[in-house]
Amino acid sequence: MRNVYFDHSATTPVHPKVAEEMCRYLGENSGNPSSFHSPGRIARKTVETAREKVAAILGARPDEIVFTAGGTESVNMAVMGAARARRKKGNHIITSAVEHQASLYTCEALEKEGFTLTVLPVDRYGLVSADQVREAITGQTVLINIIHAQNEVGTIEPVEEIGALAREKGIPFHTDACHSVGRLPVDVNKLGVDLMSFAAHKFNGPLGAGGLYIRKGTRWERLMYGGSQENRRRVGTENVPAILGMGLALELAVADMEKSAAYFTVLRDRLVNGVLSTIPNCILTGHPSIRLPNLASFCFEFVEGESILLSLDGRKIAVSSGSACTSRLLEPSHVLLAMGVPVDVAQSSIRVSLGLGNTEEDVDYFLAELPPIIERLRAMSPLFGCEDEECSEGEDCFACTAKR
Amino acid sequence: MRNVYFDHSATTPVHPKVAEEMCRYLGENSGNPSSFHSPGRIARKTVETAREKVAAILGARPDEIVFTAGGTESVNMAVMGAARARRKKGNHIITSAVEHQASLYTCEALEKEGFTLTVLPVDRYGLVSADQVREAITGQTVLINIIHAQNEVGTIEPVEEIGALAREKGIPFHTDACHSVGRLPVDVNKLGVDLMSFAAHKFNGPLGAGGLYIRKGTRWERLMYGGSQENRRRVGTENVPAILGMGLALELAVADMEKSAAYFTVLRDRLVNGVLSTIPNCILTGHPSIRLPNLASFCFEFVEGESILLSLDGRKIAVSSGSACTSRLLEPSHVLLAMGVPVDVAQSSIRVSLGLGNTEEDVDYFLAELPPIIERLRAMSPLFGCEDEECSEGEDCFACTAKR
Amino acid sequence: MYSEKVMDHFNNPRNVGMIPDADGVGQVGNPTCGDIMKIYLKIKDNVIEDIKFKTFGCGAAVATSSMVTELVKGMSLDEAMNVSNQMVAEALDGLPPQKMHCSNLAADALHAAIENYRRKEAGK
Amino acid sequence: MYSEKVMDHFNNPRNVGMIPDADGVGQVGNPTCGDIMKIYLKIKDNVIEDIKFKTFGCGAAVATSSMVTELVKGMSLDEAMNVSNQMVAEALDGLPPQKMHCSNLAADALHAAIENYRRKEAGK
Ligand SMILES: Cc1ncc(COP(=O)(O)O)c(C=O)c1O
Ligand SMILES: Cc1ncc(COP(=O)(O)O)c(C=O)c1O
Repeated sequence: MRNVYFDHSATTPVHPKVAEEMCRYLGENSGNPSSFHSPGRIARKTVETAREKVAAILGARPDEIVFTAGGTESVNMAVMGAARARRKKGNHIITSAVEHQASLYTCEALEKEGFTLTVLPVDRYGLVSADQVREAITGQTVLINIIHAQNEVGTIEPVEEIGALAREKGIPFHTDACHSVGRLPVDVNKLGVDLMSFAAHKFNGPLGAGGLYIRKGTRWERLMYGGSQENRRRVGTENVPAILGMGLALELAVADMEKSAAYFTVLRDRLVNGVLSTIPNCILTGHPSIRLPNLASFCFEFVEGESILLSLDGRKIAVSSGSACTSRLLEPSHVLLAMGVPVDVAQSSIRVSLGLGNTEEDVDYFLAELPPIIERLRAMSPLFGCEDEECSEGEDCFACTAKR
Repeated sequence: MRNVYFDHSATTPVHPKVAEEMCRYLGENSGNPSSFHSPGRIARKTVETAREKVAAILGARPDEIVFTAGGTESVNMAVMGAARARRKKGNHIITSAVEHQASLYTCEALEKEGFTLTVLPVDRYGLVSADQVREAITGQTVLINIIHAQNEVGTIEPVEEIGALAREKGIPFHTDACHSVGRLPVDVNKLGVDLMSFAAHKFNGPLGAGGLYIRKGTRWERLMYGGSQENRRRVGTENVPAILGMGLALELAVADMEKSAAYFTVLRDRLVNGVLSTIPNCILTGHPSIRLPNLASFCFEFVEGESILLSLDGRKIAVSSGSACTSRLLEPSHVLLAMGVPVDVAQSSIRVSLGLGNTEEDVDYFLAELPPIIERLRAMSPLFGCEDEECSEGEDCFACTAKR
Repeated sequence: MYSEKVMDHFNNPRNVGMIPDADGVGQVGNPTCGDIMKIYLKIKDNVIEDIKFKTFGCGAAVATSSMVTELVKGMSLDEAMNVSNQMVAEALDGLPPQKMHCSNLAADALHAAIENYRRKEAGK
Repeated sequence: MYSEKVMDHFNNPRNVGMIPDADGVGQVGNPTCGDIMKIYLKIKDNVIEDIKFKTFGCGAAVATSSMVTELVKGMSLDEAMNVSNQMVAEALDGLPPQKMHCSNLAADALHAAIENYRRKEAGK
C-alpha cells in the first residue's frame, strides 16, 4: 500500500537538509547564545545568521524579527502585545470570522479584559473585504487582525489592501501568515503589516520554531518576563537548532517557491477535478482561484469528516477533517459556518494539503481510494437515501427530508 | 589545547543517545499529535509516553505535567497563572531575593498589576528559611515562589520545609526546579509543591522543551490561547522531537543520578580546593555543603568576571560570569548582593558548572590555567596592590584603600 | 486515540443497515450536533431477534453503534434497557475522554427504539 | 560578540601598567559600577610622551583602555582632548550595543588625566 501524507497544513515533514543541519549542530555545539565564551558565541552567531536570513526573505530588518516557539505563541504575542500596549488609546479590535483558534481565542480573552471585538463576516469563499474593515474602524480601534492564508480552506485574504488601509488610518495590523510564509511570496512592506506571525513547521522546518515580525516603532507589550533574549521581547534560552532549521527551511522553501507552487497547483487541480467529477454531493470549499496552491478542502454531504479521515487512514492516506487543532472537537468548523456552509454539511469536511514529496501517483491513489469510502459511509448514514420506500417516519427521517 | 566546557548550568550538550533518538524521530515521523491519522497518532503516543515517563520520575500524574518550550515559559506560566487565578482571594506573593530572572521579573510584572511582593532576604550562603516564609504569610498571600537549586551559586533551598508550611497554610507553592530536576532526586509530593518548573536543556535534553507540574486541583489560569493541546494549558503544536528528547534525557539522568552526583562532587571538590589553595583573595560563594554537586562559584577580588571568562575562553575553557542570561548586563549579580557580597567583589564572580563528559583532567587543566590569568588581570587592575610606594592619591587610589 | 476494538468496529461494523418492517425504531442526535444514530429492532417474545443501525458520526459514533447491536442481540428488552452508554464504552476498551459524552449515545438510541416498540405495542 | 580587534587588545593590551612619577593621572568609574579605568601620562612639550593604563572591567573596558593609549601616544594634548569614546570604539571596529555606554569610557579617563596634568601645571 502507498503511504500518502496529505496533511501538510497540519504540520510538514522536516526537509532532509534541514534535519541534517540540525542534527549536525546538535552534535557539534552546545553553547547558550547568551554566554560570552566560544560555544556561546557560535550559538549566538547561528541565531543571528538565521535572523538575517529570515528578515531578508520577508523584507524586514533583522531586529524586527523575534524568534518564538511556534505559530500560536507568535499570534498570542502579536495580538495581546499590540492591543494591550494601546489600552489607553482605545479598546476596539477588528478581526475576521475565519481566523485560526490562536487568534480567535486570544481575541476572546482580550474581550474579557475589556476590549470589544468586531468579528467581520466573510463571503461564501471565506473572503473578508477591505471595505468591511474600513467600515468597522472606529476612533477606538487599536488593532486589525486578519489571517493571510486561511488554514482550513486555503482562501487568501486581501491583506495588501487591508494593510494599505491600516497604514492610511494609522492602526496597527497583524496578519497570521502561518500558511503563506514559505508558500507564497510574503513581504512585510508589500503587505503593509505591522506584525506578522509564522511557524517553521508549516514550511518543512522544525517544530518548536516560530517567528514574529514586529515593525520597528510599533508599540507592543511583551507576554513573558525573564532574561534579555530577543531584546527582551521573547525571553528564555533560544532554541538554537530549531532557529537554525527555520532559517534554512525558509531559504529552501523560497528558493523553490515558484516551481513548487506551480507543481502543487497542477496536482491540486487534478485532485479537485477528480474528486468533484467522481463523487456526487460534494463541494469544494474556499475560493476557487484566490487560494493556496497546495490545499483543497471538501464537504462530502451525508457523511461525517472524522469517519472519512479514519477510513482514508486505513488506506494509509493522511488527511485532516477541518483543522488539526480544532479545540471544540465536536463542533463543526467555525470557518465553514462563517462561509455559510450548513451545519450538517460542515460536519462532512475534509482538508487535503499537499507538500514535499507528494506526487501525481499519490493523487491518483487518493482518487482511487476515496469514492468507495464515501460510498460505504453513505450507505451507513441515516441522512442518505432512505431505503424504506414506504417510510412512515415523516419528519423524523432525516434521509427522507434531506435534500438529495 | 584541551576543550573544556564548564558551563553546564547555562545549557548542557544534548546526550548523544537523546540526539540520536530525536534525529531518528525527525527522519521517521512528521505527524501533528492533534491529527487523528496514523502519523498523528504516532506523534501523540510519543508525547504521551514522554509525559508518563516524566510524571513517574517526578512522582506526578501524567495529567499534571504540561510540556512547554523551556524554563522561562514554565516559570511565567506558573507564577502568573497561579497568582492571577487567585486575584480575588488576595494579592500577596512571597518570593526570595535569589530567584532566577524569570521569576524575579515575572513577580515584578505582577506588582504592576496590583500584587504586592515580599522578597525574602537570604543568609550569606543564599539560604531562605522556612521561618521567614511563615512570618511573611498574610491573609492576602496567594503564592509562595522559591527556587529549588539556585542557578548562580548552587545553594539548595529548604523547599521541603517550605512545602510543608505551604500545605499547612493552604497556600499554593511554586518552585523553580530548573537546576534540580535531573541532578537531584525530585519528587513533587516530598517537596510539597503545587507547581514546579523545569527545562530539558539543563539535564542534557534538547533546547525547546520545558515542563510545568501543576498539582491536580490547583487553581490556575493560562497565559496563551489557541488549540486544545496540553489540555488547553499550553497551546500550540507540541514540539514532539523535543518532548521525546526531554523524556529520554530525564530517564538517563535519573538512572545515572547517584553515580554522577558522586562523581561530580569529587571533581567539584578537587576544583574548589585547588582554586582556594592556589589563588589568594578568592571566595567560594553559596552554601559550603547544601549545594548542587556540579556547581562551584567564586569571587576573585580585584578582577572583573567577564575578563576572567574571556581569558579562560582564550584557553578553551568555557565558564560563566554569574548567570548566562543576566539581563542587566553590567549590574552585579542580584544573588550575590542579596548574600551580602560587596558590590565590587560581586563583579568578580565566576561560575564553574560541571556536567556530562567532564573529567579530572579537565579540572586539572582548569587549575593550571586559572592562576596565571588571575595574576595577569590583577596586575592590570587599579584595585590591586598600588605599585607606587609613595602614592599621593590617597582616597582616590582604590588600590591603596582597598583591603588587601 | 481509539482502541483497537473501536477501530475494528469502525472498520467492520456489525449489523449495519435498516430493517424495513422494524418493530421499533429509535434515533438520537440531529445533523447539526454532529452525530446521529438510528437503531432498528425486530422483536419476538420480548427478545431482540434482529437489530440494525445507521449512523452519521465520528469513529466513536460508528463503533458504539456497532457494539451496542452486538451486545444486545438476543437479549430480552428488559436486559437491553439495562445496557448503558458506559457499558458500551467499556466493551470497546474505553473511548477518548472528549468522545465519552458526545459520541457515546448508542445505548440511548437503543432505548429509544425499545420505547418506540413498547409505545406501539401499548397502542395496539 | 566582540570584534577581533577588541579581542586582540583584550588579550594583548598595549601600555598596561603605571607610571610612578606620572605628570597626570586620570580615573573614571568606581568599584561598584563595574568598570574602573586609570590612565597615567608622561608629558613633554605638550605631547604625550608616554601613557599607561590600569583597568578593572570587562573585555570592552580593557580593550578601549588599550586602544586609547595606542591612539594618543605621541599626540599633542589638544589633539588628545579631541579623541572621543566614539572614536575609540570605531578604532576597535565597534562594540556591542550594551557595552557602548557603560564600558566605553577610556577617552574620559584620558581627558581626566590631561586635565589633572593641566591643573597641576596651572598650580605650579
Ligand atoms: C533557575 C532557572 N530558572 C529558569 C531558567 C530559564 O530557563 P530557559 O532558559 O530554558 O527558559 C533558567 C536557565 O536559564 C534557570 O537557571
Ligand atoms: C493559521 C494558523 N495560525 C496559527 C497556527 C498555530 O501554529 P502552532 O501550532 O505552530 O502554534 C496554525 C497551525 O496550527 C495555523 O494554521
